Amino acid sequence: MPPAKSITVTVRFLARYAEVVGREAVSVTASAPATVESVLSQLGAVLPSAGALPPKPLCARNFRQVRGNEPLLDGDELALLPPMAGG
Amino acid sequence: MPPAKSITVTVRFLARYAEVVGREAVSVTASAPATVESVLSQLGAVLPSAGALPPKPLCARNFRQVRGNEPLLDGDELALLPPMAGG
Amino acid sequence: MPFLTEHRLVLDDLAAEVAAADRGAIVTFVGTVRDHHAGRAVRRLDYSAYPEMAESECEAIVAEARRRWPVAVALRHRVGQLEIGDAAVAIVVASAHRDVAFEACRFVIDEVKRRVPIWKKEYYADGSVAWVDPTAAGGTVPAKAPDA
Amino acid sequence: MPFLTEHRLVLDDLAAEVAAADRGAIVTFVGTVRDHHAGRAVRRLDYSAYPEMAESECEAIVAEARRRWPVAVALRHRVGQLEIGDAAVAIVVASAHRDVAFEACRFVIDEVKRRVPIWKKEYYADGSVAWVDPTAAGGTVPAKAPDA
Repeated sequence: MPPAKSITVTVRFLARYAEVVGREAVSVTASAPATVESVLSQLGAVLPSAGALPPKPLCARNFRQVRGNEPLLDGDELALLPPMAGG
Repeated sequence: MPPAKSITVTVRFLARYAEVVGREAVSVTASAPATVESVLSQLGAVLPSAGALPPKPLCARNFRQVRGNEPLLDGDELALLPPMAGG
Repeated sequence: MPFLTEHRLVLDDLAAEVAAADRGAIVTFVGTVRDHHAGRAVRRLDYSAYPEMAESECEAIVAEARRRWPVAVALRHRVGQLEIGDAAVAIVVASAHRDVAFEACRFVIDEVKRRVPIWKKEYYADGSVAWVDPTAAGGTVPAKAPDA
Repeated sequence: MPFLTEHRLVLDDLAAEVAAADRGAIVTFVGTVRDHHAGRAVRRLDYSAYPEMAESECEAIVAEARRRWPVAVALRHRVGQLEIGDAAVAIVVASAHRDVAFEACRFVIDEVKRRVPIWKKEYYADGSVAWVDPTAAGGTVPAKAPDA
């Protein structure tokens, strides 16, 4: 089987970011190989309200915090996290 | 009124020291001016079992820890304290 | 999902989880909801989490504490609506030695604040609402009104 | 004489003494009776104090903590007969900031151990009895038998 030419990831918006974009998640299809940054750069086209988010938000891939150059695979969950305020 | 020629203090034995000397307190009359050390040095004459105590125990005068050269006045309570083990 | 809870935190229950006859030192930390934040009177708070990640981060923090020190650790964080004075987070660390218990407890609360994805929305006495954001000027960012 | 007590220590009661809506960080220390000491199996302990001095030292320690840090402090120490697992000492420190609460709690337990005149007599599984003495080789000094 040849490598997939594109991947689909679920982008999840947490807390304040869900308020900003008006929803909790969106499905984004991006060309492979994809990274956190490449998916983020395509987010505005899928969901214009995401333009109001900070350009480099804290991100988690499959529930672990990652940097912008982290590769993403088909089926991943990419979460955008406002600065944490627990405790 | 001339200064008193002697003072009487209560010497109190705490915890293990009470076990060692076989009682909890003894009254000691010492010549004035007196210090913790001068009273301790007369203790063996009043209470022979006190000879089994350490020569320089932790001492408190009227419920405050003091050194050997602390002056004692008539009516004071001098307590001999084993090393503390609270908490 | 044992670390996040919508129920009131009871310190004695957590302590019972880590108590053992050879652990003589127990240090706990409880963070409660304050009535003021950045000079504004707070009425209540909503705590929300990214639950799957919050659970796995809490688990990792506890595991790391146990790797670094000879301790047992219990940790709980509230989510949902909290009132002033409610405990939002509770940590109980038990060890044979108090040095270690203090260090590990401090480590756990610092890490919880640093990396567990939990957020709070504050409802003020004047009717306004804001998200707590330690990186923002003033410590908050305005939120949509509660009914919006 | 509020610092020494013959009654079971209840952390929640102590916490209630220092809780306040502007104190969001609560750090507690509890020291419990361990089942072993210096390699010997312990059955129970008797805690005794020089009560007047213990009370005044506890008061001084709490006053000093409050002078050094913006904290509220509750402190209790058990005296009398304790069983394995019983809390012998409990400290609750509340503050607006967790740094300060941790520091002050640590200070209070260290000072209690250093200067409050309290002693413990350990009753071992083998029937022997000893006074705990941190300055002695082995950590204890033999005591008279319980019935002597």
